[in-house]
Amino acid sequence: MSSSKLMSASESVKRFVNGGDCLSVGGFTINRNPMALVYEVLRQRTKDLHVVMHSGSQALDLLIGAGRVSLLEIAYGANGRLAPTCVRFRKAIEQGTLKVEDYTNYQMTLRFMAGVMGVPFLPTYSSLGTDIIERWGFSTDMRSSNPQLPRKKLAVTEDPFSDKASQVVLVPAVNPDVALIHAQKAAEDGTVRLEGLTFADIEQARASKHVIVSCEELVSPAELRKEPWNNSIPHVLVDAVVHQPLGAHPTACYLHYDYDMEHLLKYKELADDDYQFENYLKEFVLDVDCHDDYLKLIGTKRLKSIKATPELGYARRDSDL
Amino acid sequence: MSSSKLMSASESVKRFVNGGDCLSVGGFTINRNPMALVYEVLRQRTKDLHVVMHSGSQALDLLIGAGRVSLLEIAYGANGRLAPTCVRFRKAIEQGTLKVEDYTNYQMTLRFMAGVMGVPFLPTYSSLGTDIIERWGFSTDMRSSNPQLPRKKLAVTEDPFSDKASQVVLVPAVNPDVALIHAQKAAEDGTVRLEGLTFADIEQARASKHVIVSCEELVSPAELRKEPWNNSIPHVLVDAVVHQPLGAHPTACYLHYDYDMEHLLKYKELADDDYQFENYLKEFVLDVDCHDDYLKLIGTKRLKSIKATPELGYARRDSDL
Amino acid sequence: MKIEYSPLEMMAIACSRRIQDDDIVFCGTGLPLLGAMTAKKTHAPNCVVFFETGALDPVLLEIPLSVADSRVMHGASHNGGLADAFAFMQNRFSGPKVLGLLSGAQIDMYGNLNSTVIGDSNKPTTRLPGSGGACDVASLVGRTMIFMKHERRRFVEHLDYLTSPGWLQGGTSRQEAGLIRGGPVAVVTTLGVLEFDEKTKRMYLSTYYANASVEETVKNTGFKLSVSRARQEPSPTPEELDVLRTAVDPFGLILD
Amino acid sequence: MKIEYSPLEMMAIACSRRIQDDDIVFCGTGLPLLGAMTAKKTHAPNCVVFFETGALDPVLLEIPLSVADSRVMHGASHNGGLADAFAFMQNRFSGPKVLGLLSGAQIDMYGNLNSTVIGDSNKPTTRLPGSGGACDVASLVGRTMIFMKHERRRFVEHLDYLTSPGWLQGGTSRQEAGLIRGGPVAVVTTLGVLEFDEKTKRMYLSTYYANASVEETVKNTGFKLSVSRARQEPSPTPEELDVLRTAVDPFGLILD
Repeated sequence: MSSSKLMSASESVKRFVNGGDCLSVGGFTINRNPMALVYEVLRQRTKDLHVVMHSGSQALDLLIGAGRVSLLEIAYGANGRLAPTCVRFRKAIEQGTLKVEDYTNYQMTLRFMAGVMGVPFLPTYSSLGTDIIERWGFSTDMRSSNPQLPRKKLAVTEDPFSDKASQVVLVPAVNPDVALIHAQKAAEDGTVRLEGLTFADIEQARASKHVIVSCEELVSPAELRKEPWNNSIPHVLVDAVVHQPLGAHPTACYLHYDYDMEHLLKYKELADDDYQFENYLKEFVLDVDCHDDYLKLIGTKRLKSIKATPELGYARRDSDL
Repeated sequence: MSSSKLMSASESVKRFVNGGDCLSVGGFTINRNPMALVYEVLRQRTKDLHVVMHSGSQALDLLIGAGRVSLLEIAYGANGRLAPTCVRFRKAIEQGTLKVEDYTNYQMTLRFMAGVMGVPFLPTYSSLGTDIIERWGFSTDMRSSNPQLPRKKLAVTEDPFSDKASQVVLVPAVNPDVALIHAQKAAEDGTVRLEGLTFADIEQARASKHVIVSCEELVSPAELRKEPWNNSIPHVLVDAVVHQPLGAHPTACYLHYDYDMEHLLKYKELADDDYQFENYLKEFVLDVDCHDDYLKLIGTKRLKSIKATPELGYARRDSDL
Repeated sequence: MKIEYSPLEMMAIACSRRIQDDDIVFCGTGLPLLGAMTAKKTHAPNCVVFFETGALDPVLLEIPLSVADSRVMHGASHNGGLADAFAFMQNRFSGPKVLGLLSGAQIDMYGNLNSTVIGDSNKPTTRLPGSGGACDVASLVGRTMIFMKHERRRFVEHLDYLTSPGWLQGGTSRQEAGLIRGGPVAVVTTLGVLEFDEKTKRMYLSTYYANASVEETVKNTGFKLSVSRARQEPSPTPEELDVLRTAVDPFGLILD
Repeated sequence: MKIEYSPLEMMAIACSRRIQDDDIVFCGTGLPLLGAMTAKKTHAPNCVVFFETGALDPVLLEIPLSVADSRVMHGASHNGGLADAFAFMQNRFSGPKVLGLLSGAQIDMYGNLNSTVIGDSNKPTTRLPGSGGACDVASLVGRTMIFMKHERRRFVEHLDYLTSPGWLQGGTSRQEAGLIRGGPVAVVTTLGVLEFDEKTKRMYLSTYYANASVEETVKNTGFKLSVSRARQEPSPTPEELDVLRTAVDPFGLILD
C-alpha cells in the first residue's frame, strides 16, 4: 500500500542532507553510530553542519576532523575507554575552529523529547548551581541570527505549583533537519525496530524533519507489523530506508557485531596527527565508493572476529584468547 | 537473587492500599482494567480514595458506585460505545456526591509523566482558550489542605525561549500512592511485560510509590530478562505480583480475551438502578471470596466465547454468527 | 433507479469524501471511523488511520467499539502509548498532517465543542464523559472535522462548558489564545455539511443532503446560520454505499 | 603472610565496602564498575547495577568498556533509553535509592567536579569529554561516590569549569540552589578515602591506605585538608582480592 522508501545510502544523503543542515546522529559512544550514512555525508562533501547529539563518538569525530561541522551542541565526546576524549573533537575545540555548546546527556535527551512533543521546553532540576547554566558557548548574536539555535542556552524559572520558592531549569527544544539512525531491522515502508539499547535514537528521529534509517536486516512490513508494540519508529516518520549490513562498523550493533576495538584504537592513534588523519579519511572514506567496498578494506577476518555470539549479542572476549 | 514478590490479590491490597490513598488504575475504557485487584479493594472496604486516571471505565465505575471515591481527577468516564458515559460516575457527579477535576487524556498522561520524571510540571499547548483551564473542580481551600492535590489545576505561562509572546499550559505532576496494573506477563521478581496497547500504564506505575501488578501469565525472570528492551517495568519498581488469569474480566486483555460485551451491557442496565447496582456489587464482588470464584459465576461458556483468536489477539466476531 | 440510504450512511460518506489521500486521520469510534475506513477503501488508499491509544495504520478487520478495543492495532506500523500518540499530534512535523475527527454534545457557531457537562459545571443536570483526548486533538492537529446530530439543543448560542477549542470567539482569536495551528474545517451533521467563513470563522451551511433542506437545517440550528453558499451534497454513489455496507460495517454494528 | 595488591585494586575494594545491599548503583565504566561488581559478589548481593544507557540489574559476564557497550544489558530486568534512565534518577521514589559513582579531571573541597575543560572555557588548553550524564547524576541521585587520582593538579582550590555539582559552596548552598537531594558522601582516591563534614560540607581525610600516609595525602591536595579524623583503611581481605581478580576482572582489562 505504502510505496517503498528503500534506496542507497548515496541517494538518501543526496535527497535529505543539505549543507548548513542541523543534523542529529544516533547511537552512543561505541555503539550503533550510523557510520555508513555518515561516511556518505563525508563523501558528498556536505559542509557547514550544525550537529546536535548527546554522547558523540566515531561518527562525530570524523565529521569534525573533516571540517564539516561549524556548530556543535553536545553532552559528551568520547569513545568509552578507547578514547577518553575524541581526538579531533578535542583538537578542533582547543584550536578554536569549532563552536561548542555544552549540555548534559539528560538535557540533550530532553531537548529531543521537547522536539518530539512539539513543546518549547522541558523542565529538569539537573545542573542547578553549575557552569552548564552559567557559561554559554554561543553568543546572543549568533543565536538571534540562526533560527535553529535556541534564544537562550537554558532558562531557570520558578515552579508555579510550589508554595515555597523552588527553581527549575527549562531546557529548549531542538528539531533537527535530519536524523541519521542505524537499526537492526527495518522494512521498505519505513517501519523500524531497534533491539537492545535504544539510547535517544527514537527521540532524535521523532524530533527531526527528515529521518534516514540504515539497517542490518531488511524485513517485510508484514513481519514487523505482527508486533507493532515492539516497533520503534512508525513508517510515516521515515523518509529513507537503506539496507546496509555492518553499517555501524567500527562501532557495535547488538545481536550482529561488536565494536572493532583494534580499528578504533588504531584510529585514535592516527587521529592525533593531522597528516595521518587526512590519510585515514581518504583511505577509509573519501576514496571508497560505498560501504561494501569499505568493508572489503576492513577484511573478512576482522569482521569475523567481531561477529556477535547469538545468545549474548556481542563477541565473547575469551573466544579470542 | 531478588526475593519473590508473588502474593495473592488479597494480600497485595492489604499490604499496599490504604484508606485515603491516591490510587491510579491502569487500562483504558474497555481494555485491561485491573479488575481482580479493584474487586479486592472493594472487598476490603477501603474508603475515601482519591482516584487519578485518564480514561476510566468499569473499574472506576464500581469504585464510585460503591461509594469509595471521594476525589477524582480524570479525563474521561465511558465504556466506549457500550456506555457513552459510565453510569455510576455520571450519577455521583449529578447528585453532588463526588468531587471531580476535569483534565484531558494528554494532560493526565503528562501529569503521570511529570511524576515519573520527578519534575513539578510538563508543558503543552492543549486546552488553551478552553474551560479545562478556566473551570476548577476543587477549591483553593481543598488544595491547600491536601498535599496530594496540586496547588493549581493548571498554570498558563510565557515561553521564555520565544521572541514573541507565546503562551503554554503547565500541567502539574501527580505521584499516586499506589498504581494497580494488569499485565499479560510478569515474573516473581517484579519484572513486567505488557503486550499490545500500553495506554499510560507504564507512566502510572513509574509515577507511583507502590505498584501492584496482576498478570495473565506468570513466567520466570530469566525468560523476561532474555529481551529486557521489551519489558515494560523494571523489577525494582514493583511491590507485588499477583498471578490472576482473566484478571481484567469483563474488560479485554490483548492476546488472551476480548471484553465481555454481554456482561458490560447488562451491567450498564443494572447500574442505572440503585438497588440493582447494590445487588450486582454484592453478587459479583462483595459476596465472592476471590477472583476465581467470580469467574465461576461468569461461567466457562461465556469465558470461552470471549477467548482470543491467537493471530488476532481478540475474539473474532463472525465466529459467533 | 433511486438508491435508498440512511442518514447515517450519508454522514459517513460525506466525511469520507472530505478525507484526502495524504491525511493521517485521527479516529474515534463510530461513524467518523466508518468515514475514514470508506475513504481508505475508495479514493484515499494511502490515508493513514490513527488512534489516540497509539495504533498507527492498522488493518481494521473488524470495527472497534472503543479506541482501546484490541481491534485498533492489528497489523499497525507502530503502537505507542498515549504519550506517544499525543506527542505525534503536537509535533511540528507530524501534527499538521493529522486530520482529527471529533464529536460532542453541544457545538457553537465557531465550532467549539462541549462533551463535559450540561448545566452548571459544579452541579450539572447531565454529566457527560469529559474531554478524553478530544480537547487535545482539537487543540493540536492540522485540521478537524466534527460529527453532530443536527438538533437545536445541540447547535447552541452558548456552550455550557467549552471542552474542545474550535475557532474560539472567531476571527483570529484561536491564534491569539496561543493555539499553534488547526481548527475545524467542516461539521458533518444528520442534515448537511457546515463550513467556516475564512475571515469571521463563523459556521455557514455548505451542503444539505438530498433528503434534507436548507429550511430544515436552519430550523434545527440554535444560532443564526448563513445559507447563501448552500448547495446540495451529491447522494452516495453505488460504489460508496457498497464499500460502506459490505467492506466497512458488514455486521451493521454502527449503521443499524 | 603479607598480601600484595595494587592501588587500583585498593580503590575498587574501598568503593565496594561503601556500597550497601539495598543500593541501586549507577555505574560508569572502569574502576567504579569493578567496585560495584565486587560488592555484588561479596557483601551486597542484592545491590542493583544500573547504567545511564538504561540497563537495570544486568548479569555482567564481561566488563563493558563504555556504558553503551552491548555487555551492559545481558540478563537485565529492563532496558529503557536515556530518557527512562535519567527519569529514574530524578524520580522522587527511585532517585533517593540510587548511589552514583562518578569521576572527573578536577575536584574542589566541596566535591564539585570538572570534566569539561582545563583553562578558559571559550579557549581551553585542554578539552575534556564534557558532562555526559555526570552532571545529571550528581544533581539528581540520593548520594554519590567519586573516584579520583590523588594529584595536586586535580584537587584544586577553584575548578576551571563546574560540570557536576557536589556541595557547591558548602553548608546549605546545595539545597539553596534548588537541588532536590543528594550530594557526594565519599571520594575514593589513589591514596585514601575523603568524606565531607556534616555541617560545612568541606572535604576531610577519612581513611588512608596502608601503602599511603596522611602526609602524602596532604601533599597531593591543592587545598587545605583536615586530617584529624583520619584512620587507616583496612587492607583488602583475601576474599575481596580473589573476587576482584578472578570473578570481576579476570582479563585485567581495567586492573592491568
